Amino acid sequence: METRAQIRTRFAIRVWTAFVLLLVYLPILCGALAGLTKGRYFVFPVKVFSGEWWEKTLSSLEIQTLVHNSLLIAVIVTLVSVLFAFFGALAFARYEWKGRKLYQKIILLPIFFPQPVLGLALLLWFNALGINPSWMTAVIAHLVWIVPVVTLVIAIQVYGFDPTLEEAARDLGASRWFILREVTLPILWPGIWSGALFAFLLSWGNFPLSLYTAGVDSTIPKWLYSKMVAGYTPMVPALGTMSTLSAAALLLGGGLIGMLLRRRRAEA
Amino acid sequence: MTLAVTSSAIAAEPLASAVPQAKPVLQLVGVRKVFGEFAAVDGVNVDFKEGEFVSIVGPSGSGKTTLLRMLAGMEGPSEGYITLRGNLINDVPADKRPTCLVFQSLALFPHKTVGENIEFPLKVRKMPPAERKARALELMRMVRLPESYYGKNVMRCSGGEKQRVALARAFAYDPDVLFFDEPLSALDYKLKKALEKELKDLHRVSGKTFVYITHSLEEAMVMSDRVGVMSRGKLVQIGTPEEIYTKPANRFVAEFFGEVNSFEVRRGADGWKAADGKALVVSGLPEGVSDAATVIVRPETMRFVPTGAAVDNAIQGTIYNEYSLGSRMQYQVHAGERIYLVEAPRGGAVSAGDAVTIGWDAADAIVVGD
Amino acid sequence: MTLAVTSSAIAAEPLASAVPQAKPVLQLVGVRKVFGEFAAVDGVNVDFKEGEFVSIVGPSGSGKTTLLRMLAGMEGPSEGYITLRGNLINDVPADKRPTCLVFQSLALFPHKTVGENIEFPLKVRKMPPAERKARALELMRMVRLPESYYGKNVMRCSGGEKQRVALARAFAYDPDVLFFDEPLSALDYKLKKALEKELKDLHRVSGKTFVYITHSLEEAMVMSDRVGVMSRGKLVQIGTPEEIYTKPANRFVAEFFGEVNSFEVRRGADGWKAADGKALVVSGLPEGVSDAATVIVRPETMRFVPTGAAVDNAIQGTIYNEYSLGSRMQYQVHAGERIYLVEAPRGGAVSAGDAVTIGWDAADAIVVGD
Amino acid sequence: MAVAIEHQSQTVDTSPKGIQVSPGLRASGPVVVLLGLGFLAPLLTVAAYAFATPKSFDAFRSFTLANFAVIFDPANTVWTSFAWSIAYAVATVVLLAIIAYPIAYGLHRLFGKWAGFVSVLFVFPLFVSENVRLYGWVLFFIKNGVLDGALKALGFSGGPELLYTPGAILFGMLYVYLPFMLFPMTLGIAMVPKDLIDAARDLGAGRFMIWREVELPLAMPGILIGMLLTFVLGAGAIAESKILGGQSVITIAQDIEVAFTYAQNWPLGSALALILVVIVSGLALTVLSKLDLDRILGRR
Amino acid sequence: AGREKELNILCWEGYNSAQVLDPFRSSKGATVKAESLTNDPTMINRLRAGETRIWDLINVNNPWARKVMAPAGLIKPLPKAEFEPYFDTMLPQFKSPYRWAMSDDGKDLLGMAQRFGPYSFVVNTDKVSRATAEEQGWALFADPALAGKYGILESDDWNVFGIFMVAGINPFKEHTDAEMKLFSETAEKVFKGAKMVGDIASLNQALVSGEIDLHLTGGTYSVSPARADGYLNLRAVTPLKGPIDGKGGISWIEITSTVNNPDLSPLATEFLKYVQQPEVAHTVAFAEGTFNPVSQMGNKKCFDLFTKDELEAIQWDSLEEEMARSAEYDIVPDYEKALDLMTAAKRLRG
Ligand SMILES: Nc1ncnc2c1ncn2[C@@H]1O[C@H](COP(=O)(O)OP(=O)(O)OP(=O)(O)O)[C@@H](O)[C@H]1O
Ligand SMILES: Nc1ncnc2c1ncn2[C@@H]1O[C@H](COP(=O)(O)OP(=O)(O)OP(=O)(O)O)[C@@H](O)[C@H]1O
Ligand SMILES: NCCCCNCCCN
Ligand SMILES: [Mg+2]
Ligand SMILES: [Mg+2]
Repeated sequence: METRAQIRTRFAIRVWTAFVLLLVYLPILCGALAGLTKGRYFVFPVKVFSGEWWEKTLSSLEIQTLVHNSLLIAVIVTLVSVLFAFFGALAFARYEWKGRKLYQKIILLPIFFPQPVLGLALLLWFNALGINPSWMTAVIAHLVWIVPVVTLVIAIQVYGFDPTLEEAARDLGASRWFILREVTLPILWPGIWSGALFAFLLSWGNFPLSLYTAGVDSTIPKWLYSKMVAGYTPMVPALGTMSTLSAAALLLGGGLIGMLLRRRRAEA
Repeated sequence: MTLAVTSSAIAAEPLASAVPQAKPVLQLVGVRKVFGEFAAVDGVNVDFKEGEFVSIVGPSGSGKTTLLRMLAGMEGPSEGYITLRGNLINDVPADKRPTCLVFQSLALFPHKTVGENIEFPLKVRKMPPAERKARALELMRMVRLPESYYGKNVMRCSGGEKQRVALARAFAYDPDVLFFDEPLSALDYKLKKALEKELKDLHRVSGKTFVYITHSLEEAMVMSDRVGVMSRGKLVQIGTPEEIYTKPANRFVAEFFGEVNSFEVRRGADGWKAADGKALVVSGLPEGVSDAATVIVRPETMRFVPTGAAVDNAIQGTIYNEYSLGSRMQYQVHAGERIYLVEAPRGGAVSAGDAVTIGWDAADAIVVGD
Repeated sequence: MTLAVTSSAIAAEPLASAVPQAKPVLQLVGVRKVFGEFAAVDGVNVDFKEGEFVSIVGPSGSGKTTLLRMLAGMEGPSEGYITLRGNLINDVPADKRPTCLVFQSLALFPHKTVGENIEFPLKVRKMPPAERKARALELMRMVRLPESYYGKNVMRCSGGEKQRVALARAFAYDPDVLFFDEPLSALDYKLKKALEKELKDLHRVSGKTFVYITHSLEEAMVMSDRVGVMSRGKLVQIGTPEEIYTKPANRFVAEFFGEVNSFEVRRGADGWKAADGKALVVSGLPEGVSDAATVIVRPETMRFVPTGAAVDNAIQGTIYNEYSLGSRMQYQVHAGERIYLVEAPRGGAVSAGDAVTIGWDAADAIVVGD
Repeated sequence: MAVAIEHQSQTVDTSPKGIQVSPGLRASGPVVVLLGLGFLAPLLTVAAYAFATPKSFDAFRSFTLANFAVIFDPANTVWTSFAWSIAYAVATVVLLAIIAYPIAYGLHRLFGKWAGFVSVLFVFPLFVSENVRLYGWVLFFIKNGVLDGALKALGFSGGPELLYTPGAILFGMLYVYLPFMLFPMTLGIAMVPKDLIDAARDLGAGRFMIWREVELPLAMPGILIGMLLTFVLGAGAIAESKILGGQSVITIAQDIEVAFTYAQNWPLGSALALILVVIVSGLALTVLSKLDLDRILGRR
Repeated sequence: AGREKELNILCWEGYNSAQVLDPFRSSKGATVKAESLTNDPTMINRLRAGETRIWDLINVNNPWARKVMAPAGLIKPLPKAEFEPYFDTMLPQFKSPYRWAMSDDGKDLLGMAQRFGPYSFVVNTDKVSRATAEEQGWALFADPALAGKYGILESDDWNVFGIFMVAGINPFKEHTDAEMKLFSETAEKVFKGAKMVGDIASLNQALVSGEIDLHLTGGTYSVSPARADGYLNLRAVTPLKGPIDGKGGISWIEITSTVNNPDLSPLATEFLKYVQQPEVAHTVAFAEGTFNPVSQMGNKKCFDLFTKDELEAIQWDSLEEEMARSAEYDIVPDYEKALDLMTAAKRLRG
């Protein structure tokens, strides 16, 4: 059922989405250009192009270490926070229990907190407890801030979850774990996926918490920040372009493989 | 056997008062379920015997679904005791009970296909996929779903198709006790008949206990060993279909099984008298009924009395209206201030506007206490 | 009037070809709805006349809901034309049609109370809150919901309560044409009766057009001006209840209205003969029926023939089984290789094991073409 | 018989005995423990610093209200930083809701099989640090940058002067926080059953009515959580002002940063941070309690 | 124990580069981690929060070691005998005992000096000639004609000095209320007139693009990358005269100290010696990012490693005179008060 008004709305929404997407990519494109110019400073139209900064970035051992640290932290944070937040979201939006109202409030507090202050305060505690700051302490710091965010994101979908489905599964003899795997997880999957994405991105891009809690294990955002403030080179935007491209390759590649697998399974 | 049902919650010594002869599989003692202020189920005492087929009927909102949810372990009773083969199971969760409920809301898994929904309980118990599929297809045949639906998205099925998937899923689980909450309500007459038969066969062959909510009185009558009638959270009567039909515990039960003709009566020196003073002939004096009572005559026992024929009770009137009920007709007969209902086969000699005599035999009158 | 239904989609000049005598409110010409490969509605042609009450019946999955969804504007037809008072409305969205559908799935707003659900269409047309509430309470009375439910969370209502809220919401909207998709399926007998009456009254008083899907044949028969029968996406017959019942277009329709006794017959030189060679007496020769046909005898026109009484067709057999249908009994009579069904009032003299003669009158036989 | 049953019921261990932990409490366990260990301690530390002697490092060893006195001194203009940050946060929330809603709606209802691809297009750039993305905008807007340079190359007199203004800061915030509105909102809108929209339309409701009465309330969890996240992030924003805004506005996050760094006045920074937490949580929780999700969704 | 093979350095940009660290790593077979931060106080925060147990070396600007870290016990003295001789090969002004390398009482050697530079402001000499800039000095930033054409580097400690200088007040002494009032008014005016406040990358880009013609706070450290890129029209300027005992500019000297780590790596002192080597010192001067003079240029072996372009990038031609015209960065006695006033002034921008 489509009226003319609906067709117009549909068109307007398409155009709007395309426009916003264009804006989303505009600075990325500017960065890509900057990363390919010869000089450090950017003038448009670009006079001389050069692959120098890409080469330097790719061959830099330091950046390899930074990528490694950032990935390690982000992957662990993603896994742990999705696990915690999944149950956290059930407690937030699914179950009715005594402490729920209070819980719904405390869980918000860490995200209300300015991150640099949280990072510094955590650093004070790690040291008071005799824990040497390292990527592991950064993981904990990230979790304190990211788990509540991911909990909220997953909770959105939990609000739409029909509890009678779990009841029915239970009634059919399924164990808690089986229900989780076969009913709850697949139905909440979009929320979990979004939550995981949030977790990864928030950790991967985090500067203020890592600044204080990663100890000697520096991360990409810390490096980028110091480069921006003192010692800027076009390696900064070059690294940005590479990140976008790798993410695109990974996500699209993953999506493609997923699609092929699904198709094959459907055929089988 | 009609169980005398007391509707007050039993406070002390709850279990001693109801010692059943044959060991019941499920026993409810003083079971109440309260939502906020409101008691959805209000002091139910009943035994379900092993292998029995019990139907539960009652008006919308009378607590049938709530009762079944408690039996299945979806909800704990606010008060009272539920025992399974003698063990208290108030707090035993659904997956630890050998029972299964076909939900009124169906509760199908929206992300699974028809086949996957049906196979769910089989997957739970780790049946190999090939075997699972074979069983699912078998069950689909049983509920008359075409084989091609095996891979169909369950949310794309029609209302009746969904209902059959829910049924098949419960059969796949195959527990000792099955609860059905209006399982055939969305099916057409023929399919309903066919599945009623399947259900009945399954019940007979398996020896399982079935508790079955329905709004179809025919279903309740045809299929059950006993029928329970609920009203406002209370189980007001439970007994064989015959008992419920012919010896309703009260006016509510009598009327619930269809529109009836009823007369407030008082026993005077010269026998039962209607409110308007007319003497009535009723068979025997039922026990436990006070001097004030109600006499019920069902439309199908009320009949047109050919002129001059003998009948225990007769009323003169005019046919005011007639309806087709399919194979039968219903007539509204105007007499005095009142309208009486008479049901008769199609093709009778009477029609609207005719002056007729209607009446009933003493043996067909039902006397109830309120 | 039984409409001859052609099931092929009409390609060219679609609207000119079917000029109705009485202006129909809704007209469907060659309407098809395809999901993937599958045609859920497959070439339906039908007119609904202004002020008519049409019931649609048909097996589960035959396309009833899909048909109604297209009429209400929830779904566009894949092929064919839908006109409203002569205007093509294929692409007119639901809110621009003077129609309203009571969903099979109810589609109640879960975040609103019972009252707010019912008031929704009133809010749409900006009725002041006080008036809205008064109207909602009135409608709640009509569907027999207690006033206290006004503020109740609609998701906390029982199945039947929800169904009534959905009904009241549609009444609140009060459009010219109302579509009902099994609106009373979750209600008990008494309530169903009461609401059928309300619906019927509303229909009569308002002069609106009702299209009503039901699985209750009784409902279809009692309430409708015409009954349409769907099968596999096609509307196989539409006519008055009487026509459908007494002159089914084919065996499918005949059987759909209940279990029947049927005989494959051929017309020989000496009249109709059953497959087993036995001569049969049937009344008249129906038109449009080839020499091979099927004779249908409904269980309620099949009867026990007292010894020596005259009957057009008689069969000897033994009562094999008997069921109670409430006020009536159904008997399975074994004769030769077959089982015949006989329906008779309760309290007849026969019972299982008895040898009986059953038979039917020529006038009661129905001859259909396949 | 009563005795018998009670006796038997003890022999069945299907009935869970002992302390009954509600599923909600159990599910909240990991998060509560994490926050108990990882957040309570820092919270206490910051609180202790907030009440410590100004410019000292004597947390837990001194107690004074001096830091708050300084902040609430009428001569102190730090309130303007609070005001700016809250105003930016509010503007970000409102504008992003308007910007993201059509996209979220499109992702769920219009884009069909392209929806996955379109939403992933919004994701790729997020792998780049927000500083770098913001700097990309500097390269776009700056004199002889992409916009100005391109316009000049096309013969125009050059681009508009947008950089280093309060408006540029808001623009940057909209840019950086868009995903935090878009994704929760998309999840929320996906929760609205199509049936209900059909039903509302069928009952005569127009687009706006359907939106207000059905889609909006049912998508509320997603929308509210998107708003909450963008509000909190907006209130703590700093990079947008530093990179795109040329610090044409000082946000409260920057004041806190200065207190901890250049001023080496941790007690003041802690007090500011605590006040920010109180303001943000006060505002957010007030709004949230007005729009109680549980109530909106008919859970209670 | 067991830290023979690891070294952790907290430093300004440059020491964390591969060019500097890799040769040390391979020669010692050690794991060296270096983190570069972009302001002194944040590094001090890390140590204060307890990271003294992590870091072995900390590299900050001159007064912090002597006046803050040593009194707070965050760093520990170097073995004087081993390290004092290095000062003798440095540029003349670093001759031992070098004030900023010593404790207040002059007893302990607190760190080693390496990079340094003048740090007043930067101009685009195409727009404001070097001569005008040196002549007019800080007054440029009070010139209404230049309002909206200058930027300010985001470096609040340093900006406090700058504002004092614009106001014609010596920053490194106690100030009267009147001076503070003048400071405050000047700050308001200077910040109000600034087109932007930003980091080095932004300001250099803005200078190159033409968004601004000059910026307050900055020197060889900040402008050298742009000069190295060929923008020789951009230049750090030290005014000819000014309020600090006649001196017109301010300079900085980085001091690298050993952290008061209970388990200090033996490689800490090794590294300090390593960077004194001429080749390494040159590498430090021209590590990626920013380019700076180093004290080791006093040693000819080191100096000869600098190419002409490199010397041009760090404005070697005028370095000596500019340093001579600069007072050394020091602690401002009423710094907190001035910072508060300046922060308040910044808020008036919005
Ligand atoms: N969205 C869909 N996608 C695929 N198939 C569909 C879809 N909707 C309906 N169908 C199929 O179309 C057929 C007709 O469905 P419809 O809901 O109209 O049946 P119905 O006559 O209302 O049945 P019931 O009495 O069971 O409600 C069914 O076989 C159903 O499985
Ligand atoms: N969660 C709940 N909160 C409040 N009231 C409830 C809840 N669940 C059920 N009720 C009320 O309890 C009563 C019994 O509900 P129940 O669902 O058991 O009725 P039912 O007999 O199954 O009715 P139906 O035949 O309509 O399905 C109803 O009045 C209903 O409104
Ligand atoms: N943010 C830079 C301000 C201070 C200048 N010092 C440069 C130092 C390099 N050690
Ligand atoms: Mg129910
Ligand atoms: Mg249907």
